[in-house]
Amino acid sequence: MNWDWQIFWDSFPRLLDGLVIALQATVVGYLIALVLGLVFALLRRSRLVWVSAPVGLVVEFIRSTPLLVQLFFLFYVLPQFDVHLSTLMTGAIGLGVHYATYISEVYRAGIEGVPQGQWEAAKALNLPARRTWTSVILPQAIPRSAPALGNYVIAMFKDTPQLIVITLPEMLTTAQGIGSETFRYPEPITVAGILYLATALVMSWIARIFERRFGTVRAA
Amino acid sequence: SRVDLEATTEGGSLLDELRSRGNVRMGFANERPFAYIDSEGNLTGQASEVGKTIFRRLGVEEFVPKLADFSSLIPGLNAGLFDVIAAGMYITPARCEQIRFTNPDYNAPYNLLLPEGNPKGLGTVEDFVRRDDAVIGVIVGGVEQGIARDIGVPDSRIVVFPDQPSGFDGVLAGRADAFLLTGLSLRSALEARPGTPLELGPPFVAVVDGVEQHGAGAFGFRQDQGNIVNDFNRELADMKSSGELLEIVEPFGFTEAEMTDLTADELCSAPVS
Amino acid sequence: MSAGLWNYMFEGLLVTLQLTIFGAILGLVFAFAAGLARLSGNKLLRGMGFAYTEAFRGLSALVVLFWLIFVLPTVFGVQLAPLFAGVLALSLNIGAYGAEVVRGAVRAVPQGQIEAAIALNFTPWQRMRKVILPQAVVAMIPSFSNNLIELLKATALVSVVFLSDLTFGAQLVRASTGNTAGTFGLLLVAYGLIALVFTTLMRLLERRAAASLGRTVPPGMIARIFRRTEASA
Amino acid sequence: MTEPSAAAAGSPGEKATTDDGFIVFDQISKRFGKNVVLDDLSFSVGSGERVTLIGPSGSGKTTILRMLMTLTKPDSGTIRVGEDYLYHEERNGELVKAGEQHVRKVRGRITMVFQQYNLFPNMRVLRNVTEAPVHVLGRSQDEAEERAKELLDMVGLGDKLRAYPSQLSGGQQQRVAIARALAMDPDILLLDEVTSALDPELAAEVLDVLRDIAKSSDITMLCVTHAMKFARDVSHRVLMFDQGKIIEAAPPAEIFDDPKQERTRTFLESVLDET
Amino acid sequence: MTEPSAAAAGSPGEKATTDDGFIVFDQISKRFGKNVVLDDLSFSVGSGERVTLIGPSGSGKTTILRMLMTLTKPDSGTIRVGEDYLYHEERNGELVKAGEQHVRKVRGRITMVFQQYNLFPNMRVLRNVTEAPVHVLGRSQDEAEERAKELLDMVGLGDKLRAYPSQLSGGQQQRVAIARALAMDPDILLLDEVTSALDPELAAEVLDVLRDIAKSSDITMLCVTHAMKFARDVSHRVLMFDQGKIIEAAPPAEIFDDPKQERTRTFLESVLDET
Ligand SMILES: Nc1ncnc2c1ncn2[C@@H]1O[C@H](COP(=O)(O)OP(=O)(O)OP(=O)(O)O)[C@@H](O)[C@H]1O
Ligand SMILES: Nc1ncnc2c1ncn2[C@@H]1O[C@H](COP(=O)(O)OP(=O)(O)OP(=O)(O)O)[C@@H](O)[C@H]1O
Ligand SMILES: [Mg+2]
Ligand SMILES: [Mg+2]
Repeated sequence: MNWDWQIFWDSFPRLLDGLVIALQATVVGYLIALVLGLVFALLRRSRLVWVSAPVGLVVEFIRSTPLLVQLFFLFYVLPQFDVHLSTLMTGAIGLGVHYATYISEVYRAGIEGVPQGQWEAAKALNLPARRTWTSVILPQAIPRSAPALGNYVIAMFKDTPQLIVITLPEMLTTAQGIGSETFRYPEPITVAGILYLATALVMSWIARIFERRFGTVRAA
Repeated sequence: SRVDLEATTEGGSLLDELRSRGNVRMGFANERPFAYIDSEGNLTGQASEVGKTIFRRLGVEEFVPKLADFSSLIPGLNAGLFDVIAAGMYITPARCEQIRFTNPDYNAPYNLLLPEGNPKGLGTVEDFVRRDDAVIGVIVGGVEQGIARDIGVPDSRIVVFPDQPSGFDGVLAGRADAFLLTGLSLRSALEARPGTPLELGPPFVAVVDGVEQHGAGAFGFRQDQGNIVNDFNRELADMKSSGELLEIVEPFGFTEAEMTDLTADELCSAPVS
Repeated sequence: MSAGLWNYMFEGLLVTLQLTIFGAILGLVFAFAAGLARLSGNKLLRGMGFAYTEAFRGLSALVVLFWLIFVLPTVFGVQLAPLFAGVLALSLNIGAYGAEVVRGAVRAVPQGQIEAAIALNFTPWQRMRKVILPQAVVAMIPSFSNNLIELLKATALVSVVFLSDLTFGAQLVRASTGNTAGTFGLLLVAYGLIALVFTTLMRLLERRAAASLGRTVPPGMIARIFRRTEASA
Repeated sequence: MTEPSAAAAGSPGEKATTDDGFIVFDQISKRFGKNVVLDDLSFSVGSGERVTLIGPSGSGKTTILRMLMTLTKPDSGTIRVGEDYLYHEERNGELVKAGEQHVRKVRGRITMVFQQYNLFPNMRVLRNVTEAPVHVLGRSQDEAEERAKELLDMVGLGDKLRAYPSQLSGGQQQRVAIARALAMDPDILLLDEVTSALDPELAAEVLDVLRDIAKSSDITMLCVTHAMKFARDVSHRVLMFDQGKIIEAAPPAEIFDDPKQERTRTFLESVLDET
Repeated sequence: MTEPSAAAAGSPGEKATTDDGFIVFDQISKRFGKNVVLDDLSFSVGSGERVTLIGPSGSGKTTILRMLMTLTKPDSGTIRVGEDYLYHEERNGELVKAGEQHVRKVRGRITMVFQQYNLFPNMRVLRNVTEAPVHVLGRSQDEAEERAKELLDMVGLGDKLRAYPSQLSGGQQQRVAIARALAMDPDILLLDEVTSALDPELAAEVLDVLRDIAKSSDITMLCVTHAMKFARDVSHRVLMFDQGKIIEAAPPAEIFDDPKQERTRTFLESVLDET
């Protein structure tokens, strides 16, 4: 067993820079996912089949193909069609769109979790569709979705190592870089692993607090 | 399903193992013209073909290609995932501490891969130090990253691509303004993509702190396998003097100019940049 | 594309399928072991189950994979065969998610069922085996089906560390032909189709299992595309 | 409370017992899958009339109310409310499928109280009651609140305006639901087993409130209920359903004391027997 | 079915009305959080006696049955069944907390039928009934099946052996649950509002079955029910609960026709009033 503590400790500062980038990508990506996810969820419920079906197709397709490949695609192919995004934006958008497909399912479950009786009561009061959504359904659906939404921030953060393929210098890329300079891989990779795990644990702790605060639905 | 890494008699017995197994696992990074999968799906390239010839001379007839990221070649070799690095890897003192190189079979200058017309007018690595809007692309785990850094390009303007094709796509996509690699690699890869709006800058020898950075490539084995390295060097020397080496590598764009008499020992002991 | 290149894609496909299938089997073992451990009365077992799920849900499979491939050999002198390392990294990861599914499904079995089993004087083990698990397993299948797709997608990670899976095969083709858009487009479609096959198979399984409890089955991937619920009127 | 129903019904709605065809079901059929629930059903209800629907489980009572509330569509037949058809509009003298606009207009005259209350859990009691008047009828916030307070007072919940539904008992929730429905000033009020989710003591509270409303207004009411005493007390007419047909229709005194049909007799026996 | 209960109770269990202390609750207390549900409650039931527990919602009736079934533990006090304590064993003359082994032995004499049936959805009807006899009592498969068929015939479900619970109506499911409980040959049968999830007609079916069983065996029965007619018909004694106390205990004829307590009177009024 050989292990170089010097390199282990020296790796931290550079990897912390990588952590910052990973967090930036996560935050921006998550905001995209929250909004786009709701858009997906609502469009998929459209009564117009020519809206709901294509959106459904796209969502299912994105959901069932690897993020890694989608990132490649965004990073190398989009610019060929004259769409130019910074590397960080590409990463955030890749994560955001991918996770929007999951999050749309979370919203869907939240919306479907609103009892049928609530729709019927809204109808019995003749509330218009818009009002039904904004004052009856969504205010109940979103708290219902809150716990699962929290889980997806963590899941998304955990997927940032995949940004290695689009040259975004997050932690694993940095660790590999340190590795190819020093030819010592175990130490920086272990540090990266520790930082990922620690951050994810902190995130899930925060998510649990949020869940307790906002995730409770008043029973009717 | 474990592989025992603690193999060892003095100088190693790899060749005997390979002979009895009948094949050799060659690690490469899919980089033209050194070692790559051609459009027929076969492993070929300068390093591959030289390696195959020498192994045949040593009595090993079968070749198992093992593809990896360039940066994963050394750890992969040391992790026992393959037997030899046959990827035209440059000899550098730092690498010599990790693996044992054979003598080099070529020595090549660098070029920049640029978008057609070279809109930013870039020529050498130094230009990237001066122009703070210029981003240079390198390959992950290659020596070029270190060179660019040591010459003074800040990290924020060095983009690290996972492999050579990504470097090409990266320049095309505007992810980098140039891609630094040996002219050999770049020329050969460009040939494979006729019609792409990319061009090569003039060749140059990078100088770091007054030391010339040679692009002299060789085969790499694990540190404890001195015996097979000696056998390899013997055959290589033979092929150099007979001219067979040049014959093998000419189809890949190599010329007399890239032939070299440098030795691994010389390159390994060069002052660290 | 030449036959030789197709061959790389094809072999990559086989590796991807192997990773998915073996990863799923091993992942299932981890999932049940950890999920049931977390429900156990034994504090130590519960703690181990908890530590495992928290750790591996918190770590990207890619990090685990790097560790198995680069750290294990240099530090401990043990090199796992790459395919096995891939399967192990993926299944440790998916197993942690599966453990939550197992735990959730077991706990979701209505309390009344357990009480009925007590009223009939079954032993704790009989309760688990005859009443709880048969119902819980049915509830697990839809989530497992999602996990299987997650796993399939995660197999693409291994291309970053030596394993010549489908994505890796595509990278070769891309390098050799220079056709980046075409290759990645093809790749996305290929994953989409494999996922479709997997979800369809899982759906059949789900249908059979749910039928035995007289439940209705949610729609499959294709049906989901066209799904629209009554309520949205 | 054993006064005969005829007398009870007498007070405000004397005219109501004459059926002027205010609500008309004409040849309505409905099936769910292979299960034929209603088969060619026709009946009508007069303006201001209070009708109770009774009958065994699954006989289609709820389905009738849900159709009026446009929660369930009939397969064929027409439903008319006042001058307008519910699922159809007249265009160039022909009946065609009604547009959303038309349905909303007709639905505006009707509202329903559900067995499970279906209060909006995210709104306080007061807002539950004002939400629709403000956003559907276009009342001002103040006006709506004033009326809501009046109604909540009437059902005995004047002190619960700021509570959330989850903080109320079942009986209180059901009374809020009734106030919410009445706040819409409906012409027609539908009640579907509004007490059967409540325990006997809470149910009595709610029935009392309904009895008061029935007697002090001339709203048209259709109720499904198992509370035979209530049916007897407030309704002008009782319709006995079996297998999607009306097998007997008569004033409560007649139907409870001297049913014509054997099926009605056995049904009433089993229900009255229960406790 | 209006014969007075005294006569009805007469047939097999004449001796039963004498309380020989077969089941004994001694100073049982139970609280959930701050809510004191049972406070120092003592009562006993004789062997073969059929006792009905009535009382308002939340008065602790279900809790009593659940304690006997070992689904809810008392905070203090003892419960004895025959010679044995339920939650305690005697060791060296002292009462100590019982081990799983002991609890299972005593529990073996008792079984319970639930309001929500709780059939095992993964087993067909026949297996629902045979599973426990085979795996708990160690009967042979054949023996267990024969007895199960007998019992299922008795409850009128001889033709549903191969059905899954989800394919049965509520009343049918409840009858399977009764057969399943009887297949364990319990000394004590606990019934918790076994008909209140059913509609009136289905409830009548189930009550008929129970009435037959009550009259043709000398099983000890504790029932919680709102079906007063059933209570009157089959029980030897009725216990009226309020706020975790027994406020009145008497044969049904007495309690229904001439309750001593005001609270009993108002409770019975509200319940009998309901339909
Ligand atoms: N959405 C639905 N899908 C399928 N069948 C339905 C649906 N709604 C009602 N039914 C069926 O229609 C029949 C009539 O139902 P309905 O609810 O009108 O009966 P009901 O007279 O109100 O009975 P209950 O007294 O039990 O409420 C029943 O057989 C029921 O199973
Ligand atoms: N698991 C529990 N946790 C907290 N409180 C409970 C629990 N079980 C019962 N209670 C409370 O204990 C009290 C008595 O409940 P119990 O179910 O015995 O009443 P009951 O007489 O059966 O009423 P009902 O007629 O409504 O069934 C109630 O106030 C109830 O809220
Ligand atoms: Mg109904
Ligand atoms: Mg109870």
